[in-house]
Amino acid sequence: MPEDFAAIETTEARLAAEALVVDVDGYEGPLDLLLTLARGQKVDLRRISILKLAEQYLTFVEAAKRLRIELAADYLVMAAWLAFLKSRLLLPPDPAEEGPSGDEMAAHLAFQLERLEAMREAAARLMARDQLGRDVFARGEPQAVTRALSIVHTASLVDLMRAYARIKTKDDFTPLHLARGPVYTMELALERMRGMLGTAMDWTRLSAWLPEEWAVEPAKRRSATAASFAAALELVRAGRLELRQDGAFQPIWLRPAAGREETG
Amino acid sequence: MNETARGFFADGAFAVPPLSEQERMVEAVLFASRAPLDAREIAERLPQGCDVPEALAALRRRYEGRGVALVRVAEGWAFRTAADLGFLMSREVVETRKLSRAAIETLAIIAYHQPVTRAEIEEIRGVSISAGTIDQLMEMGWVKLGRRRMTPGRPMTFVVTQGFLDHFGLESDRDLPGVAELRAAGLLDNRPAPGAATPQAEAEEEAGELF
Amino acid sequence: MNETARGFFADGAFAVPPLSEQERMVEAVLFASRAPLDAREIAERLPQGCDVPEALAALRRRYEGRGVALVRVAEGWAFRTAADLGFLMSREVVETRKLSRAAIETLAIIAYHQPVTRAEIEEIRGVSISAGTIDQLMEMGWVKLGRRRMTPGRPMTFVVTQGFLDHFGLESDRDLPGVAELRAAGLLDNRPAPGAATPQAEAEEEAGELF
Repeated sequence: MPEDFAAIETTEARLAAEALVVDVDGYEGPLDLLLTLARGQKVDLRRISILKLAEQYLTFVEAAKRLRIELAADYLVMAAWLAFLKSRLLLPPDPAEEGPSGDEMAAHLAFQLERLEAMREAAARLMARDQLGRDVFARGEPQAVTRALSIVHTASLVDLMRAYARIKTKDDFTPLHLARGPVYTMELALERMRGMLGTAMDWTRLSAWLPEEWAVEPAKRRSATAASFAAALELVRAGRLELRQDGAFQPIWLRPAAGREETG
Repeated sequence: MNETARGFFADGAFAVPPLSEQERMVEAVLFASRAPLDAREIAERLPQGCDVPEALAALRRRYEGRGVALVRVAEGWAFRTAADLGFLMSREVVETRKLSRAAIETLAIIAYHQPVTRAEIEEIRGVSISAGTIDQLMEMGWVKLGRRRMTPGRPMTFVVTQGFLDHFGLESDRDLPGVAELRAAGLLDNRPAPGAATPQAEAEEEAGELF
Repeated sequence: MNETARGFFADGAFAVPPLSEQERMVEAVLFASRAPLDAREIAERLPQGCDVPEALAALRRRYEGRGVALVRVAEGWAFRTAADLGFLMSREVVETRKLSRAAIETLAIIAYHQPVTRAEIEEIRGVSISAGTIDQLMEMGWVKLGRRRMTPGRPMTFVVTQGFLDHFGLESDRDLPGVAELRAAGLLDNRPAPGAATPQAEAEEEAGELF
């Protein structure tokens, strides 16, 4: 194995390769590795020897394989591509051959390396700038802008018509239920009249026994009158009330049954 | 870093910056601070030996008559908008909102049935109307009071205004499409529209009106 | 209210305040805001007829060499502490999450190559972008989506934001350090690999696949 490393041209590259062998994970992919190797050539990236670079990379991959270090697929793809590039660079160009020349491919790789290097430098310069919140500061206590909010409500004619349509069609869609008119039940009348028995002394017209809120509107008055009359009959049956009517369609008079005990 | 700053830092940590520089420093510190700072707190941030009261006085004079002023706030110092420019700190924001369902229905009933009493509107809608609904329509200038109804209690009636007709692009209230036309336009066939209003929102709206 | 202010408000809403007064107003409005405001936003808050660019120019001159400076950020303007006084504000330093090398490089590539697609960023860095890198930059408010590229697949592009320019004290993306030299050296070109399908051919190929 040492003899393989001896093949590496310079000590520098060898050291770089060794470093790489132990720390492949430290490199973000083959391009990153190539850039590191290229920097080892200590020349302007535009005058880099791609051939030398390819050899360095292939040596690295070879060494890594022997050390049984797992290499990600893209490292191997790059190795294959560089081997191909190397053959193109070394062999005299074959005019019959299709595709880009070795020089074109090499130029593009050099461009990629230079561009990556340039972006790394740009990133470093960017991060070295004065940064807001670190070197430069905004007003610490900004004054809130109070907003006087005025709300304008609006509606269109279609909204208006839809609304009216909705009201007009509401009945069509409500589930069927029997409309129940205002009904004063006999139970209610009975309860009310039992309560009044103590205070009423003499003959009083049935209409005076009706609750006030049921005495005005005709429909309600009818309901309350009927319920109260039925209740009165019930109370008469119980012996608690006396009832008289002087003739057909004459007023009905009621009074508590004096001195008579409830017989049940 | 400007020349002055470089100068006194190069000279060593104990060189006191000139007063004009101290003033700049107080200016920057107060500007960036999240709360007013008193003289002691300012001094703690400045290089040693600075005359903070002097720098504050100079800074205060410099901002006299400017758009912001260096003012005393409780025990501390802070920059504040000049009192006469306070009006710049409020912004009028006009927001357009859709009329609520209760309001648009009430408006529609008034438009189609005018003059109409409150009780009649409630009868047609089937729910009671909250006090704010008619007020809102009147405030918007779309509804006004009509004549009192010559019935017991002499209830007020409501009618729509010229402003209402203008807004909805109607020549007169007779131009309102009739129910037959609404049906022809497909507006009456709209089932109580899913999507028009979520049942949840509707329920809440009506509940709000009822109670 | 000072005399000048009283004067022009008493004269009616349409009197344009004198330039010195406009400058005060712009000063007040910008001092109160943490984020940069552009000329239109400032004009909206000032009385009608104000010459905001003129007032801004006068204001910028007035603050030259002071502890705070009026700086331009893309279309906006903001007051910021002078860069040489940053050391005084150690208590105001906002601790930010440290960016990974990948994130910093990705940010630089987006800034210098914008609008740029994810594939292009990967091509430049030679590795795929790990999930979360661009998200992080977007979360920090430094990167946002640009227009879709009008090529097959209509890939999204990324651009830097005003917040990015504000953070790094750049007036515009033309002020990125070394951008002119990089452009002149052709290092910002999108140069396809030789032998790789031309974008046109690729487009046709992909289109064929799609339809």
